[in-house]
Amino acid sequence: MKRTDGELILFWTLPVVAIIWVSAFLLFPGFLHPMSPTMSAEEVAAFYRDDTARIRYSMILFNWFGVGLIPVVILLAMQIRRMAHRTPILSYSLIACAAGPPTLFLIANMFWLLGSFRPDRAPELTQLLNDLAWLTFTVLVPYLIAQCLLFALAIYWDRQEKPVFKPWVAHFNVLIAVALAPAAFTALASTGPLAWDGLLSFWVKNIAIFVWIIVMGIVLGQTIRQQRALETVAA
Amino acid sequence: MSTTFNKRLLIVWLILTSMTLAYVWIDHTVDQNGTLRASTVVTVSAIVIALIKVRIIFREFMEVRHAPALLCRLTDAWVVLIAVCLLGSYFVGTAISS
Amino acid sequence: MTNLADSQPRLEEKSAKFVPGQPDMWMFVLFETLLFTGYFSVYLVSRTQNEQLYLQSQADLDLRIGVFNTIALLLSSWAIARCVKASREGAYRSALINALLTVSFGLVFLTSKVLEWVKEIHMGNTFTSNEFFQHYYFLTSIHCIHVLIGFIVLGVAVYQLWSPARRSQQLVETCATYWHTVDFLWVLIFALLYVVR
Amino acid sequence: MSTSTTESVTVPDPPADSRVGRFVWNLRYHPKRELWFAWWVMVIFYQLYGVLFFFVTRVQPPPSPAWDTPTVVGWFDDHSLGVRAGFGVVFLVAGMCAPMNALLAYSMRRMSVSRLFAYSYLIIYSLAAVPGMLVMAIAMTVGALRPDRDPEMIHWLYDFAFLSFSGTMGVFMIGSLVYLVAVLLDKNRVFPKWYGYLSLCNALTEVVVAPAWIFHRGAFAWNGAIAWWINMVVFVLYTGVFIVLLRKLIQREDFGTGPLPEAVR
Repeated sequence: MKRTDGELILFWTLPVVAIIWVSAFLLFPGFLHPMSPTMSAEEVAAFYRDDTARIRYSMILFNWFGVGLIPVVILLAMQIRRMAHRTPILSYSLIACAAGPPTLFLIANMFWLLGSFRPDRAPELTQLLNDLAWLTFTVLVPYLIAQCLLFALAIYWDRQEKPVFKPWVAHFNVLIAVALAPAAFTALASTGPLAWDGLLSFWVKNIAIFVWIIVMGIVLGQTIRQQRALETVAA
Repeated sequence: MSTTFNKRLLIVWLILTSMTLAYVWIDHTVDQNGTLRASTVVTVSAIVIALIKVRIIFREFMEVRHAPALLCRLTDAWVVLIAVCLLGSYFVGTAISS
Repeated sequence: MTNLADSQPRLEEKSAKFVPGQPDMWMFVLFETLLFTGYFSVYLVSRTQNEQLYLQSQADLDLRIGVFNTIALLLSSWAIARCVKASREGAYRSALINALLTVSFGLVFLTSKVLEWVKEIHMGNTFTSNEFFQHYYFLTSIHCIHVLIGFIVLGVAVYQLWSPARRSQQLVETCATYWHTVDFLWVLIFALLYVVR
Repeated sequence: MSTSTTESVTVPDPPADSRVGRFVWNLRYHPKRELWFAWWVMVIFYQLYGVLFFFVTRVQPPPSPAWDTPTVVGWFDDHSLGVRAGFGVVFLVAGMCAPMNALLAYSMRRMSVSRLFAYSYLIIYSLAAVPGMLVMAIAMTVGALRPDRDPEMIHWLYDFAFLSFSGTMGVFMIGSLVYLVAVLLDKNRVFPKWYGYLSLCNALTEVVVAPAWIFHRGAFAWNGAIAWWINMVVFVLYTGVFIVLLRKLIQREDFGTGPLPEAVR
């Protein structure tokens, strides 16, 4: 019997974090339906005035659990170390990516909370905070893209009889990276699919993140279980 | 054995210090009643004296004297380079401003 | 006895040519000098654009303090040069004393520098006062940072000289080369800030 | 610990005829593929960085901090599309920093120093990209987003962007110092000592840039002769040097084709 090293505890925080994220996402009044970049300063100010409570509580929730994904990324980095690579470069790369998205998300989170802190602020200022929040939230993709692509590359290079992950996991990660990419260009349009409330920048990006968490959670769970079974046999 | 070296270092130090003190004399020649006046002669001589001191430090204190020719040339080239840059920027700057 | 045996080839090399310290440190010295030359050139050009302001501000500097600073650093440079010679001859006790002397002269320089800053600030001349004092505080403080790094470097030299187990002549020479650089950079800064008209 | 330590899939010989074939073979089977991948990512990232910051967004060399508000608003009007598209690409590719920093950290793992150095450097430099680059990109993009915004706010975003970019100092300074100590202590001669000393020069540029937080004009402002131009020379030189040195490091590495080293796991 392997002694308790806490790996599974950290892994099982993932569904909890996912549920909290979904609840906070639904609680925030600006996500369903997403706020349009074409809203006037008055409209934005009215939004913060009318929905102050829901904005505050949902964002406080996000602030608490925004970093929840880091253990999972580190678990992936640990799995990369089991792969048939000659250097630790790719696992280092994943570690280097881990803190990026939560940091950017927390910046966005703070701007939202700031906007709701004094809803009677001049509408122009509230709009500025709102712009900063939405833009930061939408463009937090660079590290997620890098993470997916690097992880896919790690799997492609894992040439051994029993690779740690199956090849479809790599293809899936590339697909997610492609789905996340358009959001980087959200500033080019204030209407249409690229705008931050649009099909590509909002729906495709956020659904991709959600699907990635579900799928990678299941895959990672299976891999850890197999690894533990193997280690028990070996020991 | 070491006395010759030490004597040489002491002489070098004395030269460097007296060159530093020479600045005080230069300083007194140009100022009138505490008012500072612009002077190309003072500027150029201050820079030149400083560079001579730098070269002495290179040669004696930093022992470039005993170093291979490459390092000797390189440090000398550097002294010239600094001289060109400093005097160049002074004269070019003066030419632009007037 | 081992010390003597070790130092013997080194003494014979005296007449032969050698690079003092790591050649790598020389690259640093030359590059850093180039950077400072850049700072100096910017200073001299800005100076010529507004000569009256620079001259008036310069009147607030005390040349005597500058001369004292320079002599203190020259003394420290002299001491570290003696230290290198002594350690090359195996006279480690004398080398150590000279290294510690270097540190003390360095501290004298640092103290007088800080006192001068305090005096200038009391006279109302701060970093944001005017262009001359921007350059004055910038050049003196970036040099001061080099002096502080120099104390770490001298610490390495003292550490090397302390125990018979270490005593790498190359490292001592490397440290000395760094310290001399701090010295001659100050010689240039002194001339440019205090004397140039 | 691990179950299989050998690369049991047989490796075919590299094709000799076509360049594309060789490239694909290198990509799949070359023993140093991970290192070369990270190295090329680094080279391409710096190329992109240069093109995006100097030519597309035109934020480098930086415009003046002394401008009045209408001039700043005018600047945003002129560069609006370049800023939004250029920083869009920045948001897309900023993740390339990760393999780059991983390679730099790996070079420290080859040195005879504690692994503390590699991990500290990795974390410091990964963090650095957010205040040092992405915050600027966000502030600039928001500034270009609404030309009809209150000019004072656009001016604030302008200051925020350039000051966060130039004024993020400590992470790069401490990171370079970590590298410096690692290189100087290293007994494996992974990098020459002069590179360590050059790291000190790079660390000092971050001291030199500090007055950018204070001055609106002159040599020490964020576009000044000392705070920007001289620093840029050092930065470009330093970057060029470590790219070349890392290339040599990778060329020197000899993994052979045998069993995988246990150490990397």
